[in-house]
Amino acid sequence: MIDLKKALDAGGHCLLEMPSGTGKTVSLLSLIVSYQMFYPEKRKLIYCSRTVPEIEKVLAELQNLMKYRKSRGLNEQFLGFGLTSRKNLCVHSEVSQEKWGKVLDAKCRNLTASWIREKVDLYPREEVSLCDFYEQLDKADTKELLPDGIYTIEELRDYGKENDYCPYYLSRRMIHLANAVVYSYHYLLDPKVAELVSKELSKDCIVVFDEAHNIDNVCIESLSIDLTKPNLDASARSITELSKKIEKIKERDKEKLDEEYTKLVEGLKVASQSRDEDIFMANPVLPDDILKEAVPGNIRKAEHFVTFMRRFIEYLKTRMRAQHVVAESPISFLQHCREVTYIERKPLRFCSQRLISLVRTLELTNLDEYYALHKVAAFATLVATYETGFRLILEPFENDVVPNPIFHYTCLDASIAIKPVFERFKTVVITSGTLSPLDMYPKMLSFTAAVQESYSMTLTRNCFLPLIVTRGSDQVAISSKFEVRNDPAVVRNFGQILVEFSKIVPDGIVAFFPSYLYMESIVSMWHDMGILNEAWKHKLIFMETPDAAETSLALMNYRKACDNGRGAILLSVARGKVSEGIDFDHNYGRAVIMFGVPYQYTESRILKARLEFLREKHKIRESDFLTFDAMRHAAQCVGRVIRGKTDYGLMIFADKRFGRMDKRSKLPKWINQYITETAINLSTDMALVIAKKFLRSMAQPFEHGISLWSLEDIESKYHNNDQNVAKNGFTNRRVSLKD
Amino acid sequence: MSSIKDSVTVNEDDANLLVLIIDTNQMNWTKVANKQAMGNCLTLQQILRQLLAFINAHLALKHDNEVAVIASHIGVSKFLYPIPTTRQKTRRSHGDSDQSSNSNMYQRFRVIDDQVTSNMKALFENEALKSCPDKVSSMMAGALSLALCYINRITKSDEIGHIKSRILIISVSPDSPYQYISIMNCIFSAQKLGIPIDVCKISESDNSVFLQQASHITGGRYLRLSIDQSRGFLHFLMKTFLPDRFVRRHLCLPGDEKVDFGAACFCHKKTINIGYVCSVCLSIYCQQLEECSTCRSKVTNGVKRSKTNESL
Amino acid sequence: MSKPSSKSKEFFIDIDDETQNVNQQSGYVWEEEYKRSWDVLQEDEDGSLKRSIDHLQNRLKRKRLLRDTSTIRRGIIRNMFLIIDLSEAMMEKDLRPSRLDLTLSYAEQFILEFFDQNPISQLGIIVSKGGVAERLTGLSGNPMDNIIALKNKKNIDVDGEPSLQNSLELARSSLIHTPTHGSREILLIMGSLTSCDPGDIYESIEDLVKDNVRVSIVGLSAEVQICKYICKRTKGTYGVVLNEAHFKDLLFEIIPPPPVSVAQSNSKLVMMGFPSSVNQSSPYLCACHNKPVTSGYTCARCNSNICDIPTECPICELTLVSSPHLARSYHHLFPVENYTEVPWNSATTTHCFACQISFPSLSERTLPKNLETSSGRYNCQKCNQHFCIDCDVFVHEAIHNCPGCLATSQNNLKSLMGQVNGNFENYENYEKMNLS
Amino acid sequence: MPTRIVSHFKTNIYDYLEALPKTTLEKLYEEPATCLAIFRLLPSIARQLVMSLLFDKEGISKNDLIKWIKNDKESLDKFDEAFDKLTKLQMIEQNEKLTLNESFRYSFQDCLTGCGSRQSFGIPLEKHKSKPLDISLLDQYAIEKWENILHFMVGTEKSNVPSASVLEVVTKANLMRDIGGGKYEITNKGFQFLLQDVNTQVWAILIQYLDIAGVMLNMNVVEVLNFFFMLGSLELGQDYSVEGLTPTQRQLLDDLENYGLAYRRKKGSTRYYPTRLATTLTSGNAATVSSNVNIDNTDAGEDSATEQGFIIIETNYKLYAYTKSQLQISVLNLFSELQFRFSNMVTATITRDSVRNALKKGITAQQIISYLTAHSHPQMKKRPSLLPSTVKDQIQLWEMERNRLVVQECYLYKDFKTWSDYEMILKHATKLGVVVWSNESKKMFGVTEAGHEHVRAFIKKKMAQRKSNGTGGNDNFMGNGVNRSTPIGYGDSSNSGTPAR
Repeated sequence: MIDLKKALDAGGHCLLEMPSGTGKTVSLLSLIVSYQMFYPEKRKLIYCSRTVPEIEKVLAELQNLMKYRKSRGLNEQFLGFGLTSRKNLCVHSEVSQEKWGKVLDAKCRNLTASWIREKVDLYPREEVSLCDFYEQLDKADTKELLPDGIYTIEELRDYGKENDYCPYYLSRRMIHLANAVVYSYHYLLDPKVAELVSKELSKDCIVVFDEAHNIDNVCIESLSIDLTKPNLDASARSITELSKKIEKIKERDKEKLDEEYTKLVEGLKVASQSRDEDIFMANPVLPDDILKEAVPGNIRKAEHFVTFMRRFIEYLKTRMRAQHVVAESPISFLQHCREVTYIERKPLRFCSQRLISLVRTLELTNLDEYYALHKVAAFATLVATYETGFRLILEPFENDVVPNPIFHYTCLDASIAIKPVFERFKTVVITSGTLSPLDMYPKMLSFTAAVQESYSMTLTRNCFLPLIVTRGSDQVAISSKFEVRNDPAVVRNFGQILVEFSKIVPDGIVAFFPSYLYMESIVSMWHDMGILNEAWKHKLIFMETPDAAETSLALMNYRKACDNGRGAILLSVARGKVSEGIDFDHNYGRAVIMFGVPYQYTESRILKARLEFLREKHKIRESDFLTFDAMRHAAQCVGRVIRGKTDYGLMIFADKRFGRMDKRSKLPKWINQYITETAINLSTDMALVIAKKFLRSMAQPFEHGISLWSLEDIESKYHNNDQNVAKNGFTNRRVSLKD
Repeated sequence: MSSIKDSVTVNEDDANLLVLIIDTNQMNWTKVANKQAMGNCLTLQQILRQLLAFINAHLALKHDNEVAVIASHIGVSKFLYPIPTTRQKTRRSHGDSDQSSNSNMYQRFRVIDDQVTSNMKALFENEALKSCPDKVSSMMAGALSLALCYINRITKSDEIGHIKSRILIISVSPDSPYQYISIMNCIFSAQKLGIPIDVCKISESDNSVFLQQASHITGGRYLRLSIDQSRGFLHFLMKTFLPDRFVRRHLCLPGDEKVDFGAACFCHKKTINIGYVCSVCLSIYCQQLEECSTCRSKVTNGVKRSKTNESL
Repeated sequence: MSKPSSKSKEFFIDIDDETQNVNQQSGYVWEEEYKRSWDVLQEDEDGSLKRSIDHLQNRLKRKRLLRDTSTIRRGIIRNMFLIIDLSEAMMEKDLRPSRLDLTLSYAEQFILEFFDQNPISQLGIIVSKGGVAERLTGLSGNPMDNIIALKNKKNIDVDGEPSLQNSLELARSSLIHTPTHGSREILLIMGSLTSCDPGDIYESIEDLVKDNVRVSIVGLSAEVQICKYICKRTKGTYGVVLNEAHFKDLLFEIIPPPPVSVAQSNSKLVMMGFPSSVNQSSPYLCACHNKPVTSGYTCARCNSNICDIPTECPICELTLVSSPHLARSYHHLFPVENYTEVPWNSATTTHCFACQISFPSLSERTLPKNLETSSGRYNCQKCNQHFCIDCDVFVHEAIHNCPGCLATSQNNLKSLMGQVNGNFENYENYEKMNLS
Repeated sequence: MPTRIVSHFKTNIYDYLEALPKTTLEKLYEEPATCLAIFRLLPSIARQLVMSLLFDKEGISKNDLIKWIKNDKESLDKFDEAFDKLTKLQMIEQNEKLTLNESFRYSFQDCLTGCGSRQSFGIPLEKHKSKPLDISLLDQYAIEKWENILHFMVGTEKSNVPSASVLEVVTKANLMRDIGGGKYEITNKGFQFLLQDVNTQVWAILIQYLDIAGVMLNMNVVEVLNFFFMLGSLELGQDYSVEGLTPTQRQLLDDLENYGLAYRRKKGSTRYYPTRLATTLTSGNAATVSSNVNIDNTDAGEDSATEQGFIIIETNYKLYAYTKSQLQISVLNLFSELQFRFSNMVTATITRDSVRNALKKGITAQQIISYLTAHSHPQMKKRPSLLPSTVKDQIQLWEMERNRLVVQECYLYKDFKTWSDYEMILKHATKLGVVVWSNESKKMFGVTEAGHEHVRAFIKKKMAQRKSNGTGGNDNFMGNGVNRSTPIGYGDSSNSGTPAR
């Protein structure tokens, strides 16, 4: 925490690894809040988390904290709330019924888009439906929209319902007033979104990325675009649509177009003042110079633009026909493009803006139909904008058989997306349970951390036990290495581990595999070997599937089985939903078994490209990155089992490669420190013995085991002191200031 | 009534620890004495002399036999021997006590006898005890507890399990009601430890119910001497109580006739065969009540079982 | 984490210390090494070291003792079902000689001790295997019947998984018929980690709670959530064994009768018979086993012959006891108060009041300052006599009287009465009963 | 009377007493101390009997007494044994009623009640005059004296020749043999002697001494014995005055000093101290037991250490002895191979050869075992079976394997003419049960000496018959008939002699 404070004072970025389940969030919040509260310029806190539930959690924590502070007699006005998509916030009667996020957005927009409302003003008789929540909001004065306090998403909606404000827009409007905003990464990273949501955030905001272990991927995704054949066809269609519309308008009122034209001439300033409702249209963060420039002549006229687009799309289509994989840099792509279609680079760059303005002038509604087209436009713009750090990959076949051409435009450099964030804000805190090795992140995200710390966990009792099983009882080394992964001996040994542990571990066991494919193949083999039946004797078995619904059902039953003493095993995948979001505390996860090292699918071209890039740019060796990536996922999975100090569980790494130093060293410190020498090279039976003992001793009532005044208590106390000191310090200072 | 007979195996060359509990309630002794026909009068002193002889006999049996003597007196029970004293003190005491006249007595005998007599004298002279609430009873329970503790310690202290212990009670006083529970507790723990409790009750008529149970439950000997028998007191002692636990296996000793534990109801003190027991405090009554007079707990009457049985 | 580990050492040794006649001495590994070092210490004549360890041990000995001696009501009359898991998991060898064998032998000891401590209670046995529960013996007051049932080989072969729900239900179904004045308890020895239940076990648990049945579980392998829940819900205890010795301790913790809140314990007058013993030269058939016997008792009501008491008359179902049996339970009603450790400054006595062993005296106290030692004296609040640690233990574990209070004039009556007034007004009752 | 070396002193002294004539016993019984001592030698039942008889003058009939015994086999046997001993020792007089021997009864009563004025428990002096003697010093003295003798026997260099009287006894007891020129060498008995525990050794010597005393030094045996027993009942560390001792006993005292049983500051001082050797005379296994019974046991000191035992044996025949004493080591050397020697302990192994050597010296396996048991380390005592059974059994096996052959004198009948003759005679012999060995093919058999006469008689008779019914034929019924075979040698050396049954 000291470190964090330093960072804040220094106004530098910092990188903190804190074990899961040790009150990471609250300790962060408490310090920052008290920090904010003290300094006159109330630095805004922006807390980015990954999923909606996590956002909820954070808000809850925040509430407790504020309650606590109030109880400590300092009552300050503090506004904090969560921001999330319409889907979660909308209170409109029918709109909110919508299941599908995109559609919902569209519907909402149809009720709220600027021109529609203008229309209402113009022809009152013509009856147009509007979202009255939004209207209410619009009428109200921003100042006293939302009283101070902490609002969880749920509460926000309630509030909205009560005084007929649209919670979504409400929150959007309140951002600049709030002291703390909690939302998901994208609002900050995804340029399209970021532009509107985050642009009015002042520089001195304190940004926290929680659970940020795979922030780099998020960055990359936010800048990558995949074009499929269907996309292109759709966009082609909408082009024709457009042209038709243009024709119509030509007849109806010519001047509108002209006026737009002139606008374009004046430059893009207009675009920049696009109104908040039109998130969808937001343009990617462009280098400023471009923003200054005016739209090149050859696409200023609407019909020109349309034809231009058509041409481009055609071009893409032709490219799609290629039978072999193509991977090229944007430059070469443009080169080729120019040769074939005489499309210059510059106009491409402006595609998306042009499209936006066009759409507005045409006052199109139900924009979701134009989604594809916009994708293409965005694609064009991006291609034209960045030379480095990107790659175009054309894969004609889906995993080399099914002809399903995909045009990947992938960002290789995570730093691009996050760069503005680092530049804009004084302090960015990146934290997670698993960030080791720490130096990796600064490299990939190309920033300099003022502080980077990995905190080891100190526990009342060694409440988790990492075991590295390297060989089966028959001494055959086990590994998920590609060569041996399907060797029956190995599979049997894996099975053995599963069965044996299902015997001795009570209630729930979670088992992770590197990938769905591998899981399926192994499970079927186990079935043939009769291993599953063996395991069935002791526990029920559930499987995670790519389908979210199925999985959640499986999860539910899994929990049930754990509760009523039947015991259960959950087979899941290292990078799957289970491994990220869901906690297996207490009896839901007494043991986690990692079958093999969860490496990425190395054959993927995108990955290859990325590796290559990393090597070039950051001097990170592929192997290093791969292991790093694998281990952080492993750590994630394993971290699921232990939540809080009353909890305990086994962590079993079943792969001989885990034994190696290079792998272990990449595990977070708090896990590493409990890996004893004896536990790094075990055979199944040995592991069993140790595990048994462990479980027995863990089952003993708490106070028995270990010194009552545990290091943990001391440390947490030390935290509190720290904060108190901070607070007191502040208060005193405040007093002195007053005098 | 399951009473364990020597759970532990005793060998011929085991050492024996005899803990002798002497009831030293003068009142009762004098009572006894008065009961005597003239001539053969049995006073505490005589008894004591004979007991000493008995103790010596016990010690004579084996070189490594041990003895402890506890007085169960009015309102107090006390160790007469051994009295722990620091080493050089014991020496000195030997020194003091050896009048050369005594030289025709075995050293060990002498030491013990001297200590017992002197301590007992001290006990009688102790004024404090004269002012004690009840003069009739003696602190048997306390004495037993002490004895058990002592035995417990001795047995713990030799790891080869060489020492076998037993308790002998010489009692004259009637049972003190107050001590019932504590005596019972002692008895049961003695039973657990496998320590037989021998009882020699000197009284004209009435047996001591407590002590009878004691010897019966622990597999000891119970012997009641009517006064005129008690002339040959020493002889009885020798014959009945001297044999150690090994020899007993081969002797048939007097006084193991069956004892009946009749219970008496709390309300009218009359012996009953069928009674009602309070489920909370286990006190016994001869008929249904609204409230247990002992623990004052309201009785939800209508005892299921008994009803069914009445119908039988 | 050296400190904790050492801690645990201590804790465990104490367990082993006071498990009398534990048939196997194999303690815990770490305890082993502890003992060894202790021997070493004894051999060299380093007084101070030896002392410090003495002290250590004393602390451990006592740790066990400090139980609450507040004279609360206890369910003297108990009805208990002993449920034994006979699943395949019981064949595990991780407890010598095997979970099953050990369990059975302990179960036997348990039953004996149980009846020794609670003579007028009843106990039955249920086994659960292959997903079903089977009643070996119904509630009965006779230890032998139960033990015999356990000895019978065909009762104790293992198979399949146990069923928590079935066995609990079965136990409950017979327990609800027991009169309310007795406590209803279930002791479950669970080797398996899983249980196959027909329905929703939570409902069964609620029923148990409703009929205030107390369930205690001893797990042989690891902590199972549902067990923990059951025990918590039914106010029972849940323990997982560490090794053989610990197993025994967990079992025997169940033996002293559980305290009952005055509210739920509605006292009743139970009809009981005090049979007279018979000794006949010619053997006759006993009503309980139909075996010819020569000595035994006759039921106080129907005069049928019974070979041993306490039991329930097989003919007229009258509970047959003898007054000593009742007496056995008394010490539960009047526990001895805990002794308090005597600080050096008031350590005036030279020897233990009870066993006459001489205390360490201040003079020869040569110790490193850092570890404070006890004066080895323990004081009874009532009679202010000092006792040595062994006696302290012995008094509280075995005799259940304070020798001091009983052996000293001043406060013997008072203390006795005091003891009594704790609970009952006219205590004299207790005595009259045996002056018959 | 030959000095038999036996495993335990009780039997030792007991035998001796049994042998004594009634009158002597009578005299002995006049001393309470002696009574006590002898009493303690009795088996427990016997003691019980004595006690029960002690206090009635008129006594009871034997049948009544037997009523007192449970009538199962075991108990009755014990009773008989006890009774037998008592009578042998003249303690019980059996006329129509059983009574105790008068003098015994009186003096034993005195002993218990402390009446009488025999002063038989020694006359202690008042402490105040002299500062008490340190016990450890006494022990030291005793050990030194005693071990000196043993050393001498073993012939360790440092040993100096003990006094003449001692030598005499030792030779008399033929523990050592005089090989001229004041040179002595140890005998088999000597070796066995070494293995026994101190107590037994002492008694062995003392009894020896008694013999001599009786014969040469013409001392009064009774007085001597009395003195011994008195010593046995004295208090260690207490000093006693010589007054009240008969001249013989005073003389005796001087000798006993040589053995380290008694100690005097200077020759002819009127005050003497009994040493531990003396005080433990009558109390068998006292030393080990008393040490943990006494509330505050004073015995520290070398011999108590040795009494405590110092030997640890492992199942692998390894032997660790925590001792400095040259003596013990050389004793160990008798039956084990020493390996290493450290300041305070030696290691050795028990091997077949080492044991056989011992056996050759005439030491029995039983003695070795009892020695090991007697001296085994407290640690070992904790274990249920004291010695590892493997070792124990093996030693015994080794002994047995030496005595595969037993020797029996017998008459050999051979050279029968006809098979029938052979058969007939043999049948007869077997009927008599005197056949030791027989062999069809060789037509030979042997009969015991006892049987010989009968057999010969039988043969004569047969011959006579034949003669009478004049079957003529040559009369040498059995060629050169009987000849006596006297096998020599014994043990495994014997290739002669007849096979054992």
